[in-house]
Amino acid sequence: MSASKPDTLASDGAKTPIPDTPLFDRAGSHRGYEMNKMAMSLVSAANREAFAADEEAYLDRYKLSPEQRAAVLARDWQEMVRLGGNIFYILKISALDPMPVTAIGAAQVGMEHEDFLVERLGKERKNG
Amino acid sequence: MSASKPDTLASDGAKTPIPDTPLFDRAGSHRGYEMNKMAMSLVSAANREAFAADEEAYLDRYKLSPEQRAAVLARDWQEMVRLGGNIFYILKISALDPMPVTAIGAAQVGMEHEDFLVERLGKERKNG
Amino acid sequence: MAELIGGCGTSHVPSIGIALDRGLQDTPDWKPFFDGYIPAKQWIAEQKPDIAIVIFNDHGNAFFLDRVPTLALGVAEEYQIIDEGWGKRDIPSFKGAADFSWHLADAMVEGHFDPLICREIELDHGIQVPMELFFGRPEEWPVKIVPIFVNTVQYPIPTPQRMWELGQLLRKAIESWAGEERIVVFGTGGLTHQLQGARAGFMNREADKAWLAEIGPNPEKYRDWTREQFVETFGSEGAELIMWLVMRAAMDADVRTVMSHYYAPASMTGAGMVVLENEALATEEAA
Amino acid sequence: MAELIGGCGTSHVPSIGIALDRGLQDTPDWKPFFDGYIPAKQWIAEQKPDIAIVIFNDHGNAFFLDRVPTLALGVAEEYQIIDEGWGKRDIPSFKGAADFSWHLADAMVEGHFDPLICREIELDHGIQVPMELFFGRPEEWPVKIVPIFVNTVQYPIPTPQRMWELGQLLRKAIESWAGEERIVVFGTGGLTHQLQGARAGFMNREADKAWLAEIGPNPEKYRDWTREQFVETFGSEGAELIMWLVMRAAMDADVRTVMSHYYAPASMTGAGMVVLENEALATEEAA
Ligand SMILES: [Fe+3]
Ligand SMILES: [Fe+3]
Repeated sequence: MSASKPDTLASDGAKTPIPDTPLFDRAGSHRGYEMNKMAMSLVSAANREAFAADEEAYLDRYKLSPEQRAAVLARDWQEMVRLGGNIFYILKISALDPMPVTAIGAAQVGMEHEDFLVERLGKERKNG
Repeated sequence: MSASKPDTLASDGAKTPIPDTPLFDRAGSHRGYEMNKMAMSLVSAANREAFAADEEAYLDRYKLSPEQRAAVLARDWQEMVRLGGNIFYILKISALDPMPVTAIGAAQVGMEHEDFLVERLGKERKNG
Repeated sequence: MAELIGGCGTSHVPSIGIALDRGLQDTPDWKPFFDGYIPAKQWIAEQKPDIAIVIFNDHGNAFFLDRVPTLALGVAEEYQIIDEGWGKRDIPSFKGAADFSWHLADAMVEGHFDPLICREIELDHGIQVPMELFFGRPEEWPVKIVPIFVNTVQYPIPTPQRMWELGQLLRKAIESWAGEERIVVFGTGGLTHQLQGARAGFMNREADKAWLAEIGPNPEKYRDWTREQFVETFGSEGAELIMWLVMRAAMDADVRTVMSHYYAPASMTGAGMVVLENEALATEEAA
Repeated sequence: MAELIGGCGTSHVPSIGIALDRGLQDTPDWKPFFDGYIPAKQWIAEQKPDIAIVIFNDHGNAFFLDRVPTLALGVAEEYQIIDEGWGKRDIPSFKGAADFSWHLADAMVEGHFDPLICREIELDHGIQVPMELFFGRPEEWPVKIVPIFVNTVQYPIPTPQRMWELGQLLRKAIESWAGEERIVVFGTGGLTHQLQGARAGFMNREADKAWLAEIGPNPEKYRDWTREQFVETFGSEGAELIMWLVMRAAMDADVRTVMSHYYAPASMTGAGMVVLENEALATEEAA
């Protein structure tokens, strides 16, 4: 890629695709808005308690699509991102039942966690 | 004033005074912060009702200085501005017992309303 | 390519909206003011713009002092009317030209502007009143809007030169837009007013009239002014006039002043408007 | 006149903060990473800066998508630690260098930047972690801060060239500041990481090491890159590295790379730092 190439990475990230790299652009931000808003609300301890106590009821407070709702309930990270979830927001959902961000990364790729750590991140295999 | 004069009108408006013209700068914004926040809250109908029902109790929700508190209760517009009130915020207090903005202007100057309308704004005298 | 059909400058005094709400248009205080806008309404009805880009300032309604954006851009599909403390006014909400707004967001960021990008925001009299003055009180607004918010409340406010640059960028964004829409640009605010301090009620009819006469043919004069000059000449709140420079800079160097109107005082403010067309456009239409 | 004592680039990965919270510094996964920062801590303890200007991005904590500032500037007297969803971390709040912040607000607006000016805002790991890496875990932070927030979450994000301009402006603001403070500038974020999509876990150790080696002597290379190049080379979240360009542009053309450190992966991220001093300063001290 040469420096003289014009910079076109704008609100329509899809216009200049970089392989396997979804950009959080206008379309994604729009698609994921309610789901990300719900996730953002979990920065409040009271909201985390309400979520933990009754996830279904908590989700009723927001206008998630049925697909988004199912993805959140199933902690399907790949699907959440596909439906407009942005990692920085949806990560807050993971605080409720803690899991490492690398496991969310592995889910993005559809790999086993251990394989992801070794093959993508270059760590040593622990359970050979 | 020549165009070549450097533009120094910054967050310290007092540095380049224009006669009788308080600029809402850093110091004013800081001084008036809580009073303006209280006034801003009156954009909600519920808050307006609470304010109307019991002004003293409503003001307790905010950290006004005793001087600011007295100025608000007395609808002393000149004093409110001196204490950091910005017209666009404190104007909302006037919605509770409606008065024209020109009367607030007159209060700034310390003139009778009618005199202000005639002498400053150039209107015809009605009650000659 | 989208077409820039003209640029309008206009006051946005809240009392104008109140006068409309109370049906005071034909009272002696208000009739001369509103009558002056009749040709402007005719002009815009004939021009049939699809998009109105409106440069204005929020007056402590959508933004508080906790976080003051120097420049903000609306990218919403819809904008609700905000309650400024007197209840929500009974006028229609605004539809946003969201596609153009995002195009403008891209152009601004690529062109070294740093807007606050607003997907959810309500609008105050700063934009309501200009729309009412030009479009009356329709059931639905006949244009979609692109709101551009400029901080004119808390110092530092942007310089006249920055406003000019923003107008130039706006023009480039209009010209690089693939849509076929007819676009009008509004610069709003002013004219002379000062609401605070011992100079409250300051009126400068001469300066107001000079502004209306010169903003078309001789805008460089004002572009080169300091912020002090705006405050001194037009009053502390009259410095809002810097926002007309965005509109003016979006137009060609050569414009025709199609009409202008002045009335003072509207409430405590010198009030009026100007409608500009690019000379090239005027010539083309005549041919 | 204030003195610019140096520029630091550093990762701000949240897992670093978590490792500190859990006392994992000496575990095999983390020890090599933290050990690399020991000289940086020594350097800054000797330099005794009074003010740290920190360029970072909020990660969906202080800002939601309703209103995304392209650039924001903190002007507060104090900044609290924000709850990112795991509870508020037990580290001290930050004191703001409010006088310098307002000076910078003036310089930015006068210099045609359009910041969101923030008087009330809480800070996330993007600034916490760099402070912890350089200053450890004191009872109170030994410097006052000036936080500069850059949008790197929602597109459009600012261009590398705009970041460079911001650094140049920052330098001018430091030089025009009447105070006697010793000032350090931090560019934060990166290095390689991608948290989303099928390329998640992307690591580019070669590019990370080249960045650390070249950001001092050859920054023009990166200044001239497109945003695409940053995303492609460093991953979608690794494009945060544009923020180091602000720090780099605030320094002289000729700098000395006092130290650098690289470790990967820290969690899912290439992690490390660089400390730069102006050559002129280094020469002066040696004399
Ligand atoms: Fe206004
Ligand atoms: Fe980050």
